[in-house]
Amino acid sequence: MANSQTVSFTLNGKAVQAEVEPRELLIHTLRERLRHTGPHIGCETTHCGACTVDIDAMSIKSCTVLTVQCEGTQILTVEGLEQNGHLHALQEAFTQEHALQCGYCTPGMITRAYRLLQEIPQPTEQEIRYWMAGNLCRCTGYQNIVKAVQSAAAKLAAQPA
Amino acid sequence: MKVELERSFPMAASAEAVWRVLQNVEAVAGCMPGAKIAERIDERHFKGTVSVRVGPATMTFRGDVEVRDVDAAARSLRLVGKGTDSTGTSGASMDLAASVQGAGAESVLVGKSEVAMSGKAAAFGGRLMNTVADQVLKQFAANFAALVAQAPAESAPGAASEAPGPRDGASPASSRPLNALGLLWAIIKDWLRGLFGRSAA
Amino acid sequence: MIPRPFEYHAPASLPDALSLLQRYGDEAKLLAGGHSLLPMMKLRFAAPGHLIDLGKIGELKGIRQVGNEIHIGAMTTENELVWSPLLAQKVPLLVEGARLISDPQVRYKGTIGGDIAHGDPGNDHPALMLALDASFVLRSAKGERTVPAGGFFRGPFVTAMEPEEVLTRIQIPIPGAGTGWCYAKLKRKTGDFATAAAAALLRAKAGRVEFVRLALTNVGATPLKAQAAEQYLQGRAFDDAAIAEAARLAMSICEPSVDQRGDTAYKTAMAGEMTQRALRTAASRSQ
Amino acid sequence: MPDTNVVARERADQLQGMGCSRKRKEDARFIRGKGTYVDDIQLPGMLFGAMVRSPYAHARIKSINKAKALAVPGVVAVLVADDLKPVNLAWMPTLGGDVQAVLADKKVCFQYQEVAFVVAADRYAAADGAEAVEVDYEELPAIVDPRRALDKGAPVIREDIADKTEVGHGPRTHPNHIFTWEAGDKAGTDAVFASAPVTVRQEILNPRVHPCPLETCGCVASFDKPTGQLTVYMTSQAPHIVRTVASLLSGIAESKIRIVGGDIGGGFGNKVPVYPGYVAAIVASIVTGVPIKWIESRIENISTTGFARDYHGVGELAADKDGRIRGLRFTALADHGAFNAHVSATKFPAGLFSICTGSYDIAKAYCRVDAVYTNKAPGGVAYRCSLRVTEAVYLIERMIDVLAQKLGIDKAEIRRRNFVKAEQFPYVTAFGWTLDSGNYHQALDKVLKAVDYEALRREQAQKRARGELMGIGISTFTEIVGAGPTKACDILGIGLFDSCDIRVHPTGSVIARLGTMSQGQGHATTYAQIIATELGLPSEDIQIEEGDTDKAPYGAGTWGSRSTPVAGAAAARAARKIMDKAKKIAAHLLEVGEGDLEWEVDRFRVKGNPSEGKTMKEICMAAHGSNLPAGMEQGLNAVEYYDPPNLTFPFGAYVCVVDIDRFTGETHVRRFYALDDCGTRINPMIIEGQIHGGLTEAFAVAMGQAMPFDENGNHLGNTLLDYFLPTSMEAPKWETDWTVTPSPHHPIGAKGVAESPHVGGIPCFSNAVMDAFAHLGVTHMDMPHTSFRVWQQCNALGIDKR
Repeated sequence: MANSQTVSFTLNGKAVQAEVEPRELLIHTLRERLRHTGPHIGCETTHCGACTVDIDAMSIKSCTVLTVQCEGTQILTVEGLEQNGHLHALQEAFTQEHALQCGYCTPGMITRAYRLLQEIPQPTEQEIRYWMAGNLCRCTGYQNIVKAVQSAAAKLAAQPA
Repeated sequence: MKVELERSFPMAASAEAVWRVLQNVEAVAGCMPGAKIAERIDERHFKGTVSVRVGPATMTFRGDVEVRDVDAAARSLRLVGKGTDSTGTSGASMDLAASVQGAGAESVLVGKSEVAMSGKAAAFGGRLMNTVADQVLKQFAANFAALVAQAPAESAPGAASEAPGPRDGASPASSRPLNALGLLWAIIKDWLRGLFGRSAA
Repeated sequence: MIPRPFEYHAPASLPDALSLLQRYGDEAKLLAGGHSLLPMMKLRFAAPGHLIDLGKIGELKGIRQVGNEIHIGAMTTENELVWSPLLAQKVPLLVEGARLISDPQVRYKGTIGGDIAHGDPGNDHPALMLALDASFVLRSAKGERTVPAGGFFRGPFVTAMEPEEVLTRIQIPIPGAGTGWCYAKLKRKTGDFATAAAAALLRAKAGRVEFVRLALTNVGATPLKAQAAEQYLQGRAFDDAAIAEAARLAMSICEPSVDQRGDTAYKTAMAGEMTQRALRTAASRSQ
Repeated sequence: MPDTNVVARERADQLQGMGCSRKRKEDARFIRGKGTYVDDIQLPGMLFGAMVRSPYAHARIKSINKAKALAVPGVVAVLVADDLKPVNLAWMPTLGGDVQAVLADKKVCFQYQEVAFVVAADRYAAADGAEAVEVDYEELPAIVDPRRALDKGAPVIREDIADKTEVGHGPRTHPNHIFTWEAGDKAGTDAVFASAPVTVRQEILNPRVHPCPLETCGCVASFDKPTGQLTVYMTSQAPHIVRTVASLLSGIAESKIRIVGGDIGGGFGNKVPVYPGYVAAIVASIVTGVPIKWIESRIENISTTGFARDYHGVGELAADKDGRIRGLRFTALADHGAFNAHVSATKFPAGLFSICTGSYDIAKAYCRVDAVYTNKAPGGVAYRCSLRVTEAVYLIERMIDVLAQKLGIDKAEIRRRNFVKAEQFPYVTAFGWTLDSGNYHQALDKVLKAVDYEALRREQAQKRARGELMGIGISTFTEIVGAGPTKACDILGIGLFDSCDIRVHPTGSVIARLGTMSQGQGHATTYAQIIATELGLPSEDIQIEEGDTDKAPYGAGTWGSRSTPVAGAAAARAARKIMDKAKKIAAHLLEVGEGDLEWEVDRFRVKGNPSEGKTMKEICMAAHGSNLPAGMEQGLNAVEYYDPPNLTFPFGAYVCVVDIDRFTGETHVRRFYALDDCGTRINPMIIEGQIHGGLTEAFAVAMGQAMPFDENGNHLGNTLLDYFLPTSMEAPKWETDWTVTPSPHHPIGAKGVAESPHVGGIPCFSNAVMDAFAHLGVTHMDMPHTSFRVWQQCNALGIDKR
């Protein structure tokens, strides 16, 4: 591979390395080299949000980031939300509130919502709609997604810290 | 995605002199903004490129330039350029009819251009074709004026009736890449706008 | 949708970035947030031979107050602007503007410097900068210079920056106490550019306009400073007639291009409407 | 002794059968990011394919030079039309009775048409290779406006069939003409119009839109040379039909072809047709002997695969002074693009357009559709509806408002006056459809009461007095879904039946396989609920499988809301076959006659002796043992191929309230109340989710979606920046409601629901926007109602000035 280089970062808590060309996009490294196919590809103009992952505590569209930019970063994908056999409250809530249908936007949605709840633990409906607007869904009309984020927020708030 | 425009440009030389220059087909072809004549097929056909560079965006159209309808009596000819960009995803064509009018030391170059865009170029920038066509003509006239200015004042008798043929030396404009206000800037601007709907570079 | 191959450079310091920029000149492109450049590269409209990533240069980040000015590092992200308590207190116009830019994910990555340096009249910061009388600090290997926003935007994607220069800092004079603000933006949907938008600062005393700044987004080849409208309002009683006339003056300088958002008539009318919204809201926030 | 009824109810709840809001089985993998979509598939040695596409809408291909592309590192092969001819695959049959170029043969007929297929080691090399293919085009004049297609001397788009007198649907009158289809009583209808006291006429466009599922189309084709087995993982809503087409095309025996649907990221009609990319990938795999992946980009998806609508309609109604409609005359000019690739039943080239009499009792009706070729992408798929039903319902629901405005009759009242009455069902329409069941008055009255319609009209009057724009839209639609009776509906000769194969295991767990293909509808959950109730076995133990043609029985797939009406019926009937056998076994075990048994939730009981009985689980085990009635085979399995006697006709009543800013044209949907009647409700949670989604897609179509072209056929809006997909900020909030009017001919009385909100929602939004301008004499504006276009109306009326 022309002028390829080794990039190291932490993926869902595990140290990983990838040998990539500078032009390789993170979404392709995650999906095709590291076999994390949770993040999806829905467009090429950074609009759909299906490829959303969490990089150093930021929600990022991984189709618009070069893997070489991620040297030394902490990356979280939907695959990393389940902790020792326990689903994250958001994962539970998405099922309970019927916040997904075809499931294609779901990993990006949940990963984005995860970061949102870190920054705004108890968002209002309008706040959820505003802060989730970078993720497109064609199936649900968002109404149940909003409900799911709210119920997950309530559940997390109830948990002893 | 076609637009037509007609403009007149005063020339600081006699119609006769301007027409002589106008028949320097290869050089005149080079007056097409941003154009570069790469290869001469015959006296009427050339291969060349038109390159555009604005901000971070670059595009190069590869294609043919043909000289048509050379009319010595009317002092008019047509330059027809057609090309596809290097990625094969856009097409561009321009039909430029140029004629020289007027008597005396001053003359007027009348240019009529039709510019058409296809593919991504049209999808993301075609709506600004008017501006573009206008730019094409202005640049063409400016390049041509420069060509006229550097042309030898006198010429061999009967030169005007000579069959048009290529001469040495490309036009001063030929190798000049387009600046930001040149051909197609508007299109590029809209690619950036239309395509890359983002806020920060 | 894959970029062409290129060399990637991630300088750790500004001097390193500047020397790389000098070395590769035309071949090089600066990578800030990358949310304009990378999509262009993916669609192969842009194919720089060298990409110089400014992401690792700490000195280009941060928001601080220096005297009567707010200094913002060029690599400060939109999201950092949105959440900045200092800006919320001193330059709320910038917070309101940043909140209306693109979408949440893009705001984590997109930078104020990239938005400005790109020179896209559709971007929001240029008009905000004009309204705020901001100035830009440009560095090159040769040295540093400061350019006022007023003279910075030359044409679509054309700015006063030289190829070997880097925009390092944005300097914004803190608006006087009691100054009202508003960024009124009409867009088709989240993530879209403005159909038209207006940035306004306004301070009124006893019903008269004491201070006003007004700038427009995406209705011309560059962001537009609505000077005639400003001059008209200056010292005048702030009433419906004055607002309407200011809007008319603002519309008179618009030369929008036609696209899927609308035709010239609509975009010009919307520039006027956004001007009215921005002025009214700014006035209501003025004390 | 406990009250047996209470106990029975508890046992019924434990089954999680029909009527309960059971959580979805499929969610478990999706919320973990463990779905298996086609682009997730990686096979050993797999190569990646990329398309080279035409920048021109109409051009001759003078030459194609592969040399530079083949020199690109990683590029393995470059396929062009001439490479496909030896294997006879340069052209493929469409589901519309036409043929379509797999790779352009000598000329391109629409922008972004497939010209060459580059196969390379990965998608990066493929992209480099595609860019390096040099194609020399000679541009030709393009036809973009369908109204120009049949002009004398119009450029001939399809030279390959220029002298064909028909392309599957009757005689052609022009090289660019595809078919003319008509239905109803023309003479009788004309007579009604000639004598009617009132007539109205309105040109109404259903613009070209795209279903735009979040996942684009794609496939992984894997041909195994030693076994001659072809496996194709693909995004298909109809895997079995695709397998048949693939076999007809390639000559490979159908039994050697395996189509696997996997998980699909939404379809909405976009994933029904067979696309050149699939065929190119299959050929490339046969040629190279290794698996080939082809995945569309979003630009390719919007520009080339499966557009919908593009119906240029004219609506006419004839009525009495009191608003009673006496006659209906609808025509449409259909733009099918460069190839007739829309998905239509052979006998219905204009789909089910003749449902256009809607919910109304109209004596005389006539409709006609003329389809033409243009230099645009082929397609004309059914975007979340049965084919051409959205177009039909949009026309009638808009026209009845136009009539109401002309007569000054309230828009709810005029509907009441024209509804088919509850006692008229089953009702045969003027076009011959038998509406199975309905109660339209009840539905509308319930909705009007819920939103306090009278109060809304009073508020509107006050607002109008103040010069403000408020609109109240009503839509009382009737859908037609569940194609369909095979006597009426077939594709390529294949009847539109569907199937279910149920296998009950000794322990009482079940695997059921069906011929449909979920793209998010939740089949794994709802089919299990049907079977659970029918068999008295817990839905948790019922495994549903679809989409793998090696496993599932043949079916026509999931589109046109046919899954529940057809495959759902097959599931119920297969289960009943099992129950018949189970009852015999129970009687045998209990040593009583079948007549002495009664069924209760999950067991047969002996009448008059409640303690005596056999649970279904006991019967399952027994069915695999030795103690069976004489001559009975072991096992408890059944297969049902269901050919429905009729389609089903879901209906609904919607009300939409909008506030419009006359200075900017911004339209705010203040309220949307949707009542749907889909007959028996299997899973209320999933039904409501489907309605939320359908309404949101209707909102997108009505308020923003359209595919703009310039006069040369250049696509001017094929990215997600311009093509409107609402985000959580734009999407309105939905209020849902229901009535239940079971279908008399469906085994469980269910009708199908997913498409109703799309079909019924679009006219509701338009009617609301138009109603906001009704007092100003505006009768119609074409979709989409963007701020720009609404402002243009305000500007034309001079109401946009302060």
